[in-house]
Amino acid sequence: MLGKLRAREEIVALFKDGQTIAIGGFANHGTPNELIECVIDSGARHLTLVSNDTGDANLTIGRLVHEGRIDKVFCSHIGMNTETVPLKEAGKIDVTLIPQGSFAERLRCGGSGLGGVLTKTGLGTIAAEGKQIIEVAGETYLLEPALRAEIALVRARTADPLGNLTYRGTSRNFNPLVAKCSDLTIVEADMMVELDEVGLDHIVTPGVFVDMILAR
Amino acid sequence: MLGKLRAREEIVALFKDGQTIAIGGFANHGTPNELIECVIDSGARHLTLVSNDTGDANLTIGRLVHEGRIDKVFCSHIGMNTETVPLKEAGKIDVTLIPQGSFAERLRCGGSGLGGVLTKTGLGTIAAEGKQIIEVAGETYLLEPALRAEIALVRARTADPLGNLTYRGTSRNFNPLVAKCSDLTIVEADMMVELDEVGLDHIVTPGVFVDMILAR
Amino acid sequence: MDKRNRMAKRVAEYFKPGDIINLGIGIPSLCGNYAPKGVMLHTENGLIGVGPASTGLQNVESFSNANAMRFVPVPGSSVFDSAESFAIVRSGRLAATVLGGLQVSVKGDLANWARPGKTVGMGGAMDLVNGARQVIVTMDLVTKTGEPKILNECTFPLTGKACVSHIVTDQCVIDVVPEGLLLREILEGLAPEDIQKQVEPTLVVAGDLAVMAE
Amino acid sequence: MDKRNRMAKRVAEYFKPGDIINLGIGIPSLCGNYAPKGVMLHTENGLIGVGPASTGLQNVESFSNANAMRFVPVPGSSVFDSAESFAIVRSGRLAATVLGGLQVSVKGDLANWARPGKTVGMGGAMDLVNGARQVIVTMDLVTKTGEPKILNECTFPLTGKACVSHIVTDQCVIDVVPEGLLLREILEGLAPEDIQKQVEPTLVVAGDLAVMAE
Repeated sequence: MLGKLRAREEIVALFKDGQTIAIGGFANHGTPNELIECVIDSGARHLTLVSNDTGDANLTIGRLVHEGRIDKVFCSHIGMNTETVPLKEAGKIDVTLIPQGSFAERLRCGGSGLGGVLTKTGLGTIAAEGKQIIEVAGETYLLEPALRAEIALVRARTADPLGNLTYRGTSRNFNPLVAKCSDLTIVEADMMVELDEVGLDHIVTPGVFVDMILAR
Repeated sequence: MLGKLRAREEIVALFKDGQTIAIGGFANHGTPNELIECVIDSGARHLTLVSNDTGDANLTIGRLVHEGRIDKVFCSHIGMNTETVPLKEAGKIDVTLIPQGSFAERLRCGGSGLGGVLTKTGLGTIAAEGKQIIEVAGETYLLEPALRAEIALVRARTADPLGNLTYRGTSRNFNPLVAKCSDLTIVEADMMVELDEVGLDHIVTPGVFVDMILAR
Repeated sequence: MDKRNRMAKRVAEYFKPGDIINLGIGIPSLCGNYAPKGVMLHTENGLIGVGPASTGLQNVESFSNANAMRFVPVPGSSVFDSAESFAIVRSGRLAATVLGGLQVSVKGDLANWARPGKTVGMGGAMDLVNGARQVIVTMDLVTKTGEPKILNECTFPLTGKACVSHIVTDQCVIDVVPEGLLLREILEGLAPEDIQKQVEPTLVVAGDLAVMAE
Repeated sequence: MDKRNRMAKRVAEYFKPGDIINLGIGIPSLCGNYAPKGVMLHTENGLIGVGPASTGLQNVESFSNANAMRFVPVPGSSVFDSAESFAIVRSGRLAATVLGGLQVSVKGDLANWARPGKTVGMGGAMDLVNGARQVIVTMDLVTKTGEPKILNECTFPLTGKACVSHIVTDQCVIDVVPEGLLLREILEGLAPEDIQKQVEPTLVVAGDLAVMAE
């Protein structure tokens, strides 16, 4: 039973300039806020962010925008963040907008050894620009390619020492997908539990996807 | 709150000659055995079966082969069933073999409004025959198209009146995928529970996918 | 009843018990108040069973809808991740999605997420209009400056093509049908010509044109 | 120790604490008995944490591995559906998969699921050899009738191309390397020539050729 708990300093030291970081959460809810502060404390810059949104100005994921750490974003919208919008319009942050369901599938593909999925979402819109169009059984689909990151930051409700995770309510959102899509997965859990405390049928993210858990 | 419980006679009456029926389970485990008996009692013939395997001879899913109801099978293997193998070799059952992980994804696509997924599994093997080869970001993938059925038979551990389902252990297997991939989803549950009895975070298949539950 | 609630109430007439519905922000978010018993609300961030706004100890981060409103789940709720949420959306499991609109075309194309040069994100709207069995747009018939929003062709970036089922406006109800746009209901005191002059395409007037409830 | 257990024990030397491993039927299924503490076993029908065979009240349908053996899950087990199970497989989360083999080619192609005209199904094998970080084949060096199983080209239907990492046989251990097949260990009393004459491709003999434990 190898422990996955890691001290904050050890986690802070992992972040480097230019990395691609995927972060769970939806509109400031279910975001790994302590791990986001670790990124800020690392001093890493020129990051590419993969997350559903950029939170509110200087809140949750928005902290990274506020601190000037983000060069690029892959997301489904930035509208809530009054700092991201002008940065995008000024060309200071490169934002790639992806329909939310396609964004979820792209993360899932990236984390599941799949190259992409075929969807009808976005056909005939600017979301289809630059994408392959594929015919299957007489139907037309857009090919949405897999999306991966170097580091994933995940917010869980509970984690056991092996990294088996559960989530609470709508805080689950993109977290189980983010947990799969990266080379290194780091978890912030509200609560540590013992092995089997939550019951094996209730585990949502198996520990095999988790590399480290923030100790606190 | 519309009840989804249906009497056995009502369910037996749904099966017709020539239908495509998807069935959950893996090697006789987690199979909806009472619903399989409903298919037999319906008298329906010339069925297409979509299931990981055909069980053992005259057991679980193998009951349908034994009773001569199956013309075609989409599955990952038939090797355990001493009745299916000679029927295939004699050309009496048309068997399409699909790698198990690709089979799971094809069901998931069929149930998720997706046209297919890209995988490397099966490249350079007979599993690639007749399939599209797609390039994404310089990598080569096999396109595995969505698979759907007309009726899905699902085995659950618990069902609530809205059809929210949980599963136990490895009886889960293909059941949550089968539950999504069909026009009509019928569930056999070991136990009926009240709304919220298992907790909303523990539901594995949301009731939105379930049309009917076998009353017993 | 104010205009917004009147429109929301009219939209909710499309709902039937057992339906699972997704509601957008603005007027659509009011439709839940008028839904028949047995309708459940889906929120794309991962739950079926959105209930009333929460207060006190129940006001927790873990039950928030896509508009960041905190709520109490109703009995029989279920939770899932974003991939499963959109599997529900794309596969036609939602009886309807209700959204605001910037423009709707005669063919039922919808533009509701961006103005030219102002693209801050489509969120889940493109999946919702692609997947829900009915796409109900509720919006004022014309812009604040009196420009038509129902057009021959949308000029703003599209959310989806040929996806709209019904348009519920402050003055009328219009269905998108193979023949074009069918005027089904108008407010008491208005004539079909009053509506026609505020839209670009030529409307088909229903033989059984009804009065829209005040 | 009998031959089968000796081969299984040798395979288990590739496992490290923390590894998640998938074991096929036959000799591979014995490898768990020799795995170091901290290794967990994945079964593709949807669980990590396969434990000992179950008896009595614990012998239930709901804990069965892919070979239909009923077991008791170990502490820290987790359950998932078949799609998630193969997401784990394809994405390289398994440290190794151990499988039997019918034929292995000099390039590491594997045929282990079918003989010509006898195709009863690949099950999960094609996904496993595509996704696991190491593919360990354990098989007798030759067939029961003495024909070589390590060939220049496989003649049986392939499970996967260029996928095999290690071959553990009853007589030797061979690694698949860019230069071809590297003979790493042989049983006491055998010479490299004894192995060479039982395989089709020319073997590269390791400079530090070791003795394989009896």
